Amino acid sequence: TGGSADGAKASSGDINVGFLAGLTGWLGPFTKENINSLLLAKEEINEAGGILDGKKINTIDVDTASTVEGAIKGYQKLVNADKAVVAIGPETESMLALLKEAPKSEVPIMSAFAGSTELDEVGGNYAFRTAASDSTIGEVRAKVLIESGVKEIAIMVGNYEGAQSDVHRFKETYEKLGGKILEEVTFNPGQNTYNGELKKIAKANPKLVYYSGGIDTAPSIFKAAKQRGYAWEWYITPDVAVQEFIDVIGKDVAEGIKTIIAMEDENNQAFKRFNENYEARFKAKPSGGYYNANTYDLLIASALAMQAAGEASGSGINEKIREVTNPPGKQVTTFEEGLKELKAGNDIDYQGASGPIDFDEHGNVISTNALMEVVDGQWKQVEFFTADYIKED
Amino acid sequence: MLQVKALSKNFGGVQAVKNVSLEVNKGEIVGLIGPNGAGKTTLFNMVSLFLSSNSGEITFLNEKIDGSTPEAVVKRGLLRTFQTPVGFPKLSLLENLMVVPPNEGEGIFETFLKRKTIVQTEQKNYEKVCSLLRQFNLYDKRNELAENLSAAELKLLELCRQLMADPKIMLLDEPASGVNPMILDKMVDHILRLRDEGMTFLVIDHNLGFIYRICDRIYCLANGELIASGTPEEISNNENVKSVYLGVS
Amino acid sequence: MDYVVYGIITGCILIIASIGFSMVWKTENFLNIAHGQLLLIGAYMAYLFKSVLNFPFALAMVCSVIATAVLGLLLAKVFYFPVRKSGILVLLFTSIGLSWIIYGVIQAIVGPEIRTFGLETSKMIDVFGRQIMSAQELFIIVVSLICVIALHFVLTKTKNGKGFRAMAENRDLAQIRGINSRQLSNYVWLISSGLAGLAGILLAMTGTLNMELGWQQILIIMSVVIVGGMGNIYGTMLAALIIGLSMDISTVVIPTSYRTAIAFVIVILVLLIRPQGLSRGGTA
Amino acid sequence: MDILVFLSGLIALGGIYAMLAVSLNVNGGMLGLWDLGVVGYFAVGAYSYTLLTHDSPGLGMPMIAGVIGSVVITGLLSLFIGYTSLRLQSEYLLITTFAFAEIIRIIAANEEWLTNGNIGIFGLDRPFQDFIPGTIYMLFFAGLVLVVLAIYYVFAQKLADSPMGRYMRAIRENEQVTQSIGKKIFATKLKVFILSSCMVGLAGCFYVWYMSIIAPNMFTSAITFTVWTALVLGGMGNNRGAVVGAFVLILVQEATRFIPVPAEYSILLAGLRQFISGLMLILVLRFLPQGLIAEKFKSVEKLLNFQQNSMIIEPKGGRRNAAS
Amino acid sequence: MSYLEIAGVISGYGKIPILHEVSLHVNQGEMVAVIGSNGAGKTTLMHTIAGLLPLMKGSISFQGKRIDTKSASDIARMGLGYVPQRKNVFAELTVLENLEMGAYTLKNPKDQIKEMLELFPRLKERIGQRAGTLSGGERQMLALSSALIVKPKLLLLDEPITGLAPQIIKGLIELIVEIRNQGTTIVWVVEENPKDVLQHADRVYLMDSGIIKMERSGREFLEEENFEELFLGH
Ligand SMILES: Nc1ncnc2c1ncn2[C@@H]1O[C@H](COP(=O)(O)OP(=O)(O)OP(=O)(O)O)[C@@H](O)[C@H]1O
Ligand SMILES: Nc1ncnc2c1ncn2[C@@H]1O[C@H](COP(=O)(O)OP(=O)(O)OP(=O)(O)O)[C@@H](O)[C@H]1O
Ligand SMILES: [Mg+2]
Ligand SMILES: [Mg+2]
Repeated sequence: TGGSADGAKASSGDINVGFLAGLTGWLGPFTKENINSLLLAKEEINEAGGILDGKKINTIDVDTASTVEGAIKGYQKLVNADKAVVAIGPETESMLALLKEAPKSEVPIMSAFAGSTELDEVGGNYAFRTAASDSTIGEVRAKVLIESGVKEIAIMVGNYEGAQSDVHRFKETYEKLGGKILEEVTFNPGQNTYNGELKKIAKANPKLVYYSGGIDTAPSIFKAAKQRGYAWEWYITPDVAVQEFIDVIGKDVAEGIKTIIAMEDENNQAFKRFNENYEARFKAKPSGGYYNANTYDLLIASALAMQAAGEASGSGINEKIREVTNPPGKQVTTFEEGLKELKAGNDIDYQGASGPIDFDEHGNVISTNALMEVVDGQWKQVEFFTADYIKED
Repeated sequence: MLQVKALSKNFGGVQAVKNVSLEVNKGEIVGLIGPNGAGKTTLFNMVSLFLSSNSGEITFLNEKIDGSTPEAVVKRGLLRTFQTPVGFPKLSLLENLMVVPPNEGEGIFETFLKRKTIVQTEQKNYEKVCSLLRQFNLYDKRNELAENLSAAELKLLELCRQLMADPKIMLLDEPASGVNPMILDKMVDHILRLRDEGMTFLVIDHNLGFIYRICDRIYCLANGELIASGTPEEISNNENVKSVYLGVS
Repeated sequence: MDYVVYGIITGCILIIASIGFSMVWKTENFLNIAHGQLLLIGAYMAYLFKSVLNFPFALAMVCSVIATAVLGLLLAKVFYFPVRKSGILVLLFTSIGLSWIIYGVIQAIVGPEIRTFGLETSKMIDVFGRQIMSAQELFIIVVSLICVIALHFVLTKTKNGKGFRAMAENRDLAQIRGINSRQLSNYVWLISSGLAGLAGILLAMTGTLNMELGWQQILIIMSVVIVGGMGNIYGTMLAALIIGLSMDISTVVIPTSYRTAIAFVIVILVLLIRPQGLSRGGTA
Repeated sequence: MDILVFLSGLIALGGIYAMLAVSLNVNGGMLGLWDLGVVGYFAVGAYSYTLLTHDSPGLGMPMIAGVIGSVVITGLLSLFIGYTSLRLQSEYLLITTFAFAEIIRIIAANEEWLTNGNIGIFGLDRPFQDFIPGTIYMLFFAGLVLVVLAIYYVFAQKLADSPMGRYMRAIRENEQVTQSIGKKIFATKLKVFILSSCMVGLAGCFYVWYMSIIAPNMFTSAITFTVWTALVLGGMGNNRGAVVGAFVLILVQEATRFIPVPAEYSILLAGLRQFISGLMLILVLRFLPQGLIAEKFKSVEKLLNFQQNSMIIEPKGGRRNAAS
Repeated sequence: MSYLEIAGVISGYGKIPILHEVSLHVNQGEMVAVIGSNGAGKTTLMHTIAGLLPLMKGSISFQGKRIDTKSASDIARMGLGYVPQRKNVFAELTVLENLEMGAYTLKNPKDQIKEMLELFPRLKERIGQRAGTLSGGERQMLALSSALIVKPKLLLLDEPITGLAPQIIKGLIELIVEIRNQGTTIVWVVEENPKDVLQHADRVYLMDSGIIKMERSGREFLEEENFEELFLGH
C-alpha cells in the first residue's frame, strides 16, 4: 500500500510531521502556544536521538487561516507535497471534513483541542484526539454544579460550533440531574456592545451564569456586567481558562471566576515536568486552556508509535498508537524512556503530560479534570477529579 | 398622429409647462422653439413618459399613452433624443447602434437556440448601421468606443441610435447645437428624406436657420405657455415671438 | 427604555466609525474597505502609546488619532492617488489589497494575542435617576456628538466644506474653479483616517484589541454608510442610529443570535423604501 | 504522482473558484451588477444539494436529483432576491445583495432543525467515489471540475459574443438610454441574475464534494470577496480573465505556503501571506488597471465574419465593404 | 513673448495623441477664435491649456511663466477662467452654490454674485435649484457666469453659446466683446453663429485633425472667398 512507499521515501531523511492549524484567524490565539509545545516535543525526541535509528523529526506548520477550506488545502499539501506522516492540530470542523480523507491518504489527523461531541463516535481510524470530549467535561461540570448546590443557572453561549458544542451535553446532564436553565442567550462574537444580551440574563435573575465564548468577546461582556452591577457567579468554558483571559478582562473583574477543565493533576510528574520544560524553553508558562500538554503528547505518542511499528509512516502510527499509549505495558512518561523500552522489545503504556492518554475505539481519551478558579489574578487548581468521577454513581 | 392636450407640469411651485396643447400630423416636421427654460425639454420628457405630467392628456396614434411606460411608448414608435447625449461609452459605435433594433437573439436561451435567425438579423442590421454611419461621417470611427468621441460626434451618434429604432415619430432635442455646418447640411438632408419616406418629427432647436429650413410648422413656447404657432414665415413675422425669443422689438 | 439607551450607544460608536468612511465615499467615490483596518491601526497605536510607552490614556488617544490620520493620508498618497484615473472599481479593489497588507503587517508585528488597554472598569452614572449608562459609555456619546457638530460646522459654514462637495462631484471642474483639490482631499483623508483611529480606540475600550476588529466592523460600517446615502452626513448618522437601535431593541423579541441579521433586514427594508438611501442627494 | 494529486487538489479548488468567477462575470462583469451576494447563492446551492441527498437531516435523494434540485432552488431564491433588489443601483445593490447573503448564512447557522446549525453535516459522499481509488480520486475530481468549467466558459463566451452580450453591456453602460430605445431592462437583469445565481449554485455542489462537509462558517463573505478579487485581478467583463484570475489567486496564495521557515516564524509568515496577496492585487491594478487580461472588444465585423463565411469583406485600407 | 504661448504641444487622452504639435499664441487683450470641424481637437486644446490634460511634448506659458507643469487649480488662481463644453456645472449643487464655487478664490464674493445674477435674471429666479435640473440654456448661463465671476485675465470659452436662445446670444456676444474691451484676453471656440462672432475676433485659428491649419485675422477670414469651405475644414 501507499503507506510503505511513503515510509521508504521518508527513510532517506527526516520525518515530516505537520502542524495543521489556524495560525491566523480566530484560532490564532490558541495556536501560537501550540507551536511551542510541538517544538518542545520535537526537540525532546530529536535530542533523545530520534526514532528508527536516528531519524529526526521535522515539523511543518501549515496555516489553515482558521477555515475548513484552508485545512483541506493544507492537509493535501502535507500529504502530497511534504510527505508528512501525521497532521496534528485541526479543530473540530476540519477534523470532520478530513475524516474520510485521512484513511485514504493514510495520514492520521490528530487534534489536541477538537472537543466537539460530534467527534465522539466517528474517529478511531486515522483520527485521534487528546482533547477531552465536551460530553465528558460537560457531564463533570453538571455534576460539580449540582453537588455544590447550584440548581438554577443561566447560559451565555457564542453563536459558533465550538461554544455550542461545549454547552450541549452539559445542559442535558444538568437538567437530568435536576438543575434548571433559567435563560439561555446566544450571542454573536464581534459586536460593539452586549448590553441587550446581558439585560436579558439579568431579567432571569440567576445566581450563576455559564459563559461559553471566546476571549475576544469576554471583556465586553464581563466588564459590562460588572459595570452594571450584575453580581453573578461565573463559570466559563475551558477554552478561555488562560492567563490572557484574566489580563484582558482585568484582575478585579476576573477574581472568583471558575471553570472545569480537562487537565492533569497539578502534582502529576509528567505534567509538572512539561510545564517546567516549557517555561524554561520559552520563558513563559503554558496556558491550561490552550491544550499545550495535549498537543505535546500527540507528537510524543506518534513518535513512539512509529518506533513501535518500525516504519515512519501514517499507517504505522495508526496501527500502533493504541499499543504504545494504552495498558497493558510498562508505564513511561517521557519519550526517552519509551524509546528505551521499545528498543528493548517491551510493550509500553505512555502516560502523557495531559493525562494517562488511553485512546478508546473512537480515538478519544478519557480525561481527568480539574476545577480552576481565579485567585489573586492567577488560575489556581482548587479541586481535581479523576477520570472515574462521572462513573462513580 | 401625436396630440398633446392641456399638458401641465409643476416643479415644486414652478410652473414649467402650463396648459400646452399641440398637434403633430403624420409626415410633418414640427419645430418647437422658445427662450431658455421655456419648458421645451420638460414637454419632451412628458411626452416620452420620462416624466409624469400633472394634468393633461397625451394621445399617440389615436391612443392615450399617459399611463404607459417609456419602453412601451418606444415600442409603439415614439423616440426621443437627449439634449446632453451620453450613449454607451464603453461600446464601439457599431455596437452602440447594433444594439438598438429589437433582436430576437436578446435572450439567454435564444442565443443558443436561434443561431440562424440571429445571424441574419445581425447581417441586416449591420448594413443599415454602416450606411447611417457613412452619412454622418462616422464610418471611419465605427470601431472606436463612444467615449472617445467629441461632443458633436456624440450628438450625431445619438441621432443615429434613435434612427436605428425605426421610429414613427422622433422628438429631437437640439440636434443642431454644436454641430458643424457641413454635417448639419447632411443632417437636414437626412431628416428631409426620412420625412419623405413618411417619418414624423418634432424638433427643438435654437438654430433658427436650421428650424426654418426643415419645419412645416412651428410652435413657440415661453415661460411654459404656448405663445405662437404657424408656418416658419408666420412665426418669423410674429411680433410676440420677435420680442420674447428673437430679442428684437 | 434601557434598550433604547443601549441602541444609542451602539449607534454612536457606529457614527464615528462610519462618518470618515462616508466622507471618502462622497469625495473619492469609492468604498474604502481599508477603513476597517485603519480602525485596527488606531487601536494598536493607542496601545503602543499607552501600554508600551506608558503615556496617560488621554494623551495616548490623541497621539494615536493624529498618528492614524497621518498614516491614513500617507497610505492614500502611496496607494490610492496614483490609480485614481483608473476608476472606482480599481480603487475599491486597491483598498481591499491594502486591507490585506495592513492586516498582514499588523499580524506580523503584534501576533494573534488578544489585548486590552487595561483600563479601570468605569462607574455607572445617573441618567434621569436611573443607572443605565457607564461613564465610559457617556464618554462615547459625548465624543461622537462633538465629532458630528464639528463636522457639520466645517461642511456647511466653511468654503472648504462646499469645496468638498464640488470636488466630490466633478474633480476637473473643481480644479478649473481654483479649488485646490489636492489640498482638500488631503484634509478628507486626514479627517477620515483620524476618525477611523478614534473609532478603533473606542471599540477597543469597550472590548478588546484583536486582529479581526477591522474585518468585523467594515461590513456594518459599509451598511450604515450606504443606507445613509450619498447625500449628507446626517443620513449616515441617522442610519447609524436606526441600525444601532433596531439591533438592540430587537433583542427583546427575537433571539439574540439573530441580532446581526436584524441589522441586515433593516438595510434591505430601508433601501427598498428609499433606493438612494436616507439622504438622497440633498444638501448638507 | 503524489505531487500530481496535490496539484489536482489545488486545480479542483481553483476550478471551483473559476466557475464562480465566470458566473459572476456574467452578471457582475457583463451586466455591471454590483452583486455582493455570491456566497449566498453558493451556500443555498450547497445546502440544497446536501439536504436533498443526505439522509438525515435531508431527503436522501439520488445525487443527480440533488444537483438539479439545488440549481432549481437557487434559481427560485435568486428570483426573490433579484426581484426585490435589482431596481437598486451600484452601491445600494451591492449592500442589499450582501445583506441577503449574510442573512442566508445566519439562518443556516441558527436553524438547527434544518441545517444542523453551526456544526453542519459531514462525511458527505462524492460522485463516483466507489469506483475510483481514494488516492487518485482528486485527479478524477479535478478533471470533472475542469470539464464543467470548460462548459461554463464556452457558455459564457457564446453569450458574450452574441447580441445578448452586447445588450447586456449596453445595460451596464447606461440603463436610461437602453430604456429609451425600448428595451425591458428589468426583466433582462432579472433573467441574467438568476442565470448567474444558478451557475453559482451548481458550483456550490462541487464545493460540497470538494469539502465533504458543509457548515455555515464555510460561507462567509470572504468567498464573495475572493471571487470578486479574482475577477478584477483577471479582468472584468472577460471570461478568460475570470478563469485566469481565479487560478492565479489560488495558486499565489498556496505558493506562499511553500516558503520554508522555522516554526517560531510561522505566524510571521502567515501574516506575510496576506501581505503578499494584497501587494499582488495592488501591483496588478496599478500597472494593469484592466486586470491581467483586459476586456477585449471584438468588433462586430469580426464576429459576423467569423460566423458567416466572409459575406462582409473589409478590403485593405478601403472604406466600402463588399456587401453594401 | 506673447501673453499665452503654446509651442509644439502634443497631448491627448491616455496614450493616443489628439493634438499634433500645435503652436499658437495669444497677445494680451486679444480675442482669438478657434474653429474647426467636429472632432478637430478644439476641446482637447482648451483642456490642455487649462491644465486638465498632461502634455506629451511641447510647452505652454502664460504671462511669461510655464504653466504646463502646474495643476489646474494653480493655473486658475493665476487668472485663467474656463467654460468647458461639457459637464460645466456641478449638477448636485444649487445655482447659488455653483456661483460660490466659481468665486472660490475670492474673499467675499457677495457683490460679484449679485452682479452675475443681474446679468442673468433667469438664474436669479432659479437660485436654489439643483443645477442638474436646469434647462440646457440655463445651465450654459450658469457655466458662463461661474467663470466670469472672478473677472479672469484670460478666458477660455468652448462653444459658450451652444443651446442659448437667439435673443440671449446677441447680448452675450456683446457682453463678451465688452469684457474683452475691458482688458480680458479671450480664446473662443466657435461653432454657431460664426459670422457674428468672427467679426469681433482679432485673429482666427483653423484647426483640423489636431493641427492648426491656418491663421488669419478675423475680418480677413470672413472675407476669404471660400469661407464656407474653410470653415468646414475641407
Ligand atoms: N426637476 C426640476 N426641478 C425644478 N425645476 C425644473 C426641473 N426640471 C426643469 N425645471 C425648470 O423648468 C423650466 C423648464 O425647463 P426645460 O428644460 O423644459 O427648458 P427648455 O425649454 O428645454 O430650455 P432650454 O432651451 O434652455 O433647454 C426651467 O426653468 C427649469 O429650470
Ligand atoms: N475622453 C476622450 N478620450 C479619448 N478620445 C477622445 C476623448 N474626447 C475626445 N476624444 C477624441 O479626440 C478628438 C478631438 O475631440 P475634441 O472634443 O477635442 O473635438 P472638438 O474639436 O472639440 O469637437 P466638437 O466640435 O465636436 O466639440 C475626437 O476625435 C475624439 O474622438
Ligand atoms: Mg431644453
Ligand atoms: Mg468640442
